[in-house]
Amino acid sequence: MLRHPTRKPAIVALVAGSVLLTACANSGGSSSSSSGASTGVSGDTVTLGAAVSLTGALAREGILTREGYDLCTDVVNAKGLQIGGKKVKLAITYQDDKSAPDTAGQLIDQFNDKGNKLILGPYGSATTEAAAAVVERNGQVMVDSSGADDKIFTKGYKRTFAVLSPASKYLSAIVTAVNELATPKPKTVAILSADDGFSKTAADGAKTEAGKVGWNVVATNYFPSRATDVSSSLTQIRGLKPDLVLGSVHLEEGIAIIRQSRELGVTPMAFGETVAPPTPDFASTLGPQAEGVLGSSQWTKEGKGKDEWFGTAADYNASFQQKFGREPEYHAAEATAACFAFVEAMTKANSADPNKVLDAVAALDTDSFFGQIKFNQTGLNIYKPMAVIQIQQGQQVAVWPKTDKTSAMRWPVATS
Amino acid sequence: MTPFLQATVYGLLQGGLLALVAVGFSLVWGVMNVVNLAHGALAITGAYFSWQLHESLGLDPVLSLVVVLPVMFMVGYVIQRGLINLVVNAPIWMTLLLTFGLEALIVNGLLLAFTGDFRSTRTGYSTNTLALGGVRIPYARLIAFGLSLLLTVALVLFIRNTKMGLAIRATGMDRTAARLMGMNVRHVYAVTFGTATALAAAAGSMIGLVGTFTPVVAGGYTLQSFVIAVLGGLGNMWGALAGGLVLGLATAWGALYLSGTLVNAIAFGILVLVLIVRPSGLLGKPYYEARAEA
Amino acid sequence: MTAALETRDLSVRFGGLKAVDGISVTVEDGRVLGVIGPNGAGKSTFINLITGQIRPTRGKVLVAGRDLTGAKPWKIAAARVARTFQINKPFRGLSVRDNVAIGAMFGAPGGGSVAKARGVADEVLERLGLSGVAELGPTELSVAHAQRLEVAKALALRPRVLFLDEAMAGLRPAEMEPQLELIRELRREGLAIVVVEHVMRAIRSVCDTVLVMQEGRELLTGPPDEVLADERVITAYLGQRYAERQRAERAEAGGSGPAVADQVGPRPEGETRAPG
Amino acid sequence: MAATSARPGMPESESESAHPELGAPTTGPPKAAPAGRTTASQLAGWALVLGLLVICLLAPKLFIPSFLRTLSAVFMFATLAQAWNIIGGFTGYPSFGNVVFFGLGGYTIAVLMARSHWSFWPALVVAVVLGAAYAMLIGIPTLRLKGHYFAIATLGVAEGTREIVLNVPKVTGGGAGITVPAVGPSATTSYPGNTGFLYYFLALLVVAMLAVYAIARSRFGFALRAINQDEDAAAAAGINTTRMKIAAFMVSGAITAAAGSIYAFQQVSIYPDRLFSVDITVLMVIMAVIGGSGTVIGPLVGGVGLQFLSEYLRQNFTDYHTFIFGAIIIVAVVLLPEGAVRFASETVRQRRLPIMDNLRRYRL
Repeated sequence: MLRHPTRKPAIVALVAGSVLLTACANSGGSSSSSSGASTGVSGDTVTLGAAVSLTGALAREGILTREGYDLCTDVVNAKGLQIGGKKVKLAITYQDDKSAPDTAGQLIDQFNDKGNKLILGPYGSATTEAAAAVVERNGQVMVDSSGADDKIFTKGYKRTFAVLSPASKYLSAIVTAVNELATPKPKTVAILSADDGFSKTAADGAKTEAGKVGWNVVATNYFPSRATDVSSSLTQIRGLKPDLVLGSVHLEEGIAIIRQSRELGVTPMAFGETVAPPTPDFASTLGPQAEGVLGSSQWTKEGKGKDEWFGTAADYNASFQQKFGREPEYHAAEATAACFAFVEAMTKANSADPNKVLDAVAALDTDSFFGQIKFNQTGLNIYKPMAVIQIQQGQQVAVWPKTDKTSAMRWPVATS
Repeated sequence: MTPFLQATVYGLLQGGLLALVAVGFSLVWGVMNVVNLAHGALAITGAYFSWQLHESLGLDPVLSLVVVLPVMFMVGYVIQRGLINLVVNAPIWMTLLLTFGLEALIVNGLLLAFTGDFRSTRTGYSTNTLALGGVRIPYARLIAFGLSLLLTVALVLFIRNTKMGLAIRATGMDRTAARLMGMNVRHVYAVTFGTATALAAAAGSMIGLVGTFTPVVAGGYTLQSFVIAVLGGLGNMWGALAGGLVLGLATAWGALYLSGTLVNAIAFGILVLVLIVRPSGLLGKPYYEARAEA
Repeated sequence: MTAALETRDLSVRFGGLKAVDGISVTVEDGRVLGVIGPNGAGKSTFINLITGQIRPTRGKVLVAGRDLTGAKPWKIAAARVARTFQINKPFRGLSVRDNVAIGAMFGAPGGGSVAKARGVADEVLERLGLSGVAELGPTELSVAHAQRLEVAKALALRPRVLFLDEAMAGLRPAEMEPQLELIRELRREGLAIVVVEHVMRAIRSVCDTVLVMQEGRELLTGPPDEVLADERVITAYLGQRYAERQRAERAEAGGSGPAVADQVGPRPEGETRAPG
Repeated sequence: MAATSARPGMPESESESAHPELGAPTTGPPKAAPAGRTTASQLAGWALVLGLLVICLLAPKLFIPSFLRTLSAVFMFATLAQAWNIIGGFTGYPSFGNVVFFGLGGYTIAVLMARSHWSFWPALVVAVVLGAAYAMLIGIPTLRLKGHYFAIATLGVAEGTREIVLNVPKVTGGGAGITVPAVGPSATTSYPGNTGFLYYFLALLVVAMLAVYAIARSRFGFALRAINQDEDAAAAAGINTTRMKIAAFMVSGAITAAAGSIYAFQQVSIYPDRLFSVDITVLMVIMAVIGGSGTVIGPLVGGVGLQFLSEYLRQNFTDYHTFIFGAIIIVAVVLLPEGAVRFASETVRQRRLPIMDNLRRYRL
């Protein structure tokens, strides 16, 4: 165990040097092969860059997002994409951002160097925010599929567009839906929220909305993001006997709220949660306990609207099932929709040149399986409503907004 | 009063389960001076094992331990004998790094094998609770708690009353002496690690019974094991149980009366405080070696 | 004149155990105090109390009249009190020269630059005959050299009080003589020296006074020959049964020579050699 | 004991203990050489390092933007590894919470720039001072602990500090993060861009390298190595061990805080989960140890090598990279327990690969 400074400095420096040089040389070399930066079309392939979380805390949702992107390339290539009068292949190159924002930013730079000017958003608000800043600087274009925190859209970015509704709408949609559909109407509501940015924004949105419709918010309670034990928060609200319990959560906290409520005897008229109920794991994990839970979703298979690539929401549902053997959840749908926005814009612009695509995306006003898509100045999809689903007989069914396809909301749903 | 009682009961039940996660961690640390960063990952491996048996054979998670315990014991035995024994004499950060690498390997292996989907072992009694006045006690958690106690007692008996238990204690106190007395230290270490792994896997099965899991939660259980092991005193099995209960209570009460977002801060606050004020843990004798200065 | 080292009623308890109990000694400049006693008598703890590794629970430590009770080890070192350790504690990553230089760098009053300290180290190594191994690592040394290195490290502090904790352990008789000569030389130079030893030949040949410890307490203090012949010392050292046997043997032989033979006494490694 | 020296590399022979690091260090060097002697070969080595620095300074001309960013990350991690090396490698106190200074530095500049409208440079100075001050604050109690206890205590401090940052959203933005005003009218310091940050990180790496180089041959460095080898003997040799350990922790904390500050500015938006991530600490330790902890050049080798490796794996093995990285760590720990630098110098010295020696060294 030598505790000396450089005992064999020449050797040591040589090692350090060769490592550094090899690395420099390798990376320098590989970069020279990148091409097609100006048109975005290399040969007869258009390549979109996607930094998604395949490892780390967001791995679960990141993989779902990738499935949505994969379905998009499958469908588009099967039908054939025409740009500039010739048939081109749509490809997506994936990189793992490890659920870390700085890595996401770094990956966007790497895409830029390889000529990938068109970027599909990562999963999650923090990574999307980091990516958006880099996209703006590099003159790339990004369609965001899942970064919902409203903060992203207050920075004046001109090159990031989101097909989805912002975080503030996630939970307030349930308030609106319940107020519209329920009899008797709830008078009191307790809001439980994780303490990350996205969840807090969603909780604030619901609080505001609840005030508007005249409900009494009896408690707003926070717990650590990704907690699997929320019993203390539930113990606190149990005595308040709220008519409605709303959770601004991810999947694990969402499951914990329902499960531990049953254990602890918290029995409101109903539970409503963001993000968690539309995920298949939710119903499969909770079984009968999941019955009647309301959830907000970016997309349901009962949604209106259709497009020439994916057809209606029901058609999308079918093609997803065919590829993956199960029903899609909204994470996949919004990912496909982001990809769709690029495809539509490239077709309209008849080019894959980033600036032309940027203009075309900004000017987009089209119907789709995801609903109508048109972006405002800040990059948000102005038409996009949230949908509300309910777990009924183990299946998620759309209950709001009202269309001819939606089912009736069961109310109240409190058991035991 | 009811919220307090409810939080207390729940905290104790949760604490008992955490104690079962931590007891093996504490054992390995106390006997071999190895801080096993892969401990949580081994617990979650047990959770998947038990879950898979339930899914494919319909085996109850408690019954499945008959299979899970011996298999995971062997897994642990092999890991120690084939890998950790190679660096057990190295400066401590080497074993930390080795087990960190092991954790990355297991967690990502599980991700590749089982995806990141959330799992839960759902049984007929998952949803039932026992109501005592205003206080409700979920059966599943009660079972997990009971199993925790049972296995901790079994471990204590094993260590106190068997020849192998004596060997484990002896090597933990003085390896050279143990070797001179003819003990096969490599084997003893491997048995220790195997036992710890089996206990972690049992805890994992119970985690699946009372809640949800996915590979990436492994690190969180390792961190909690740190807190409990330090709280209880290293290698002290009753201490681990006490440490788990204290941690469960402290976080339950803290979340009830302070803020739900403070639970982790409370846990780590306790950890640092105990280390500085009483590094021997709550039940341990003063641990002189813990300090650089008297 | 104040003594180089004085302890008054020095005591420490670990829980219920009185490891050192009320030891008072005085060591003048140019004098050597031997400390003997069976294993566990508290000899090393006694040194640790003086040199700051352990804080006493009672009593006083005075170095040249200055009260240094419970001071940190480096404060004691700065007061020019140096020690060796029973179990050698070389700095394994450093060369022999740098091992010694550390003491000159930090221990000597005012300290010194790295280069200056190396100069001091070279002088000390030269004096102890270790110049030839200055560039080696401490683990490459023979036992004799390793023991000398410990002494060299202590001497680099330019001490006025020197503690040697079993500096003869593991040495062959031939290797012991230079070490003993060194102690005599240092004593002539005026150092106050405290020697903890199991090797009775060493004790007899260099000590002016011997303190016998048993279970933390002072059993006896006096000139070496007197102390080593004392019945209580023999009993304490060798146990009741052996003492009786030896008494019988002595009666048989009619001799009255020194009772505690050279090199008897329990060895720290447990390789106790049977006397006779 | 026979009158021969203990053979190097055979630590378990005599003084085996169940808790090796609590007792004597477990192994010795085959041959200890004088430290701090400037020789021609050393000068040549450093000239080579300097030459590489020049090449990397020219990197903006040579390489493409994303490589600048990758290189920034490489420099940052090498710096962090070097900062860890001071407390972990030289002093022998394996901090598993060094990321706390990184997070503290990042949050200091973010809060000062966003809430108090400071510009970057004065905020950086405050961050560095706070990093050192916090190291002192937590060092006073925790540096009394040894080995694992110190590692766990610092880990607890880091996790606890993150929780505090999460729980004061009015100041730090809590889990929602905080955004440094880097562009637009509210920007207090113009955003330096990829090239700018490359220089910032490179400058910091140079500072860290020089600091460690200077420490390694100063009295301070000798004191730290002595403490690492045997704290009792160090104290008996007159070294104020408490003060030296705290000083080492402060230097480590200050450098790490500076890295965190630049990182936060580069990232613009920062979140507690990332800035206090235990993964960053682990990377520091891995890089320092696999490069060679306690050497000047090791953390640089480890930082550069591993960061490029992890980058390469991520780009080429999208689904399996963490899995492979974990396996590589395991193999590296087993085969290169003394680090790449010592492995290389031993290979040259013995003219053979000392793999078996390494395998035997720490085996039970």
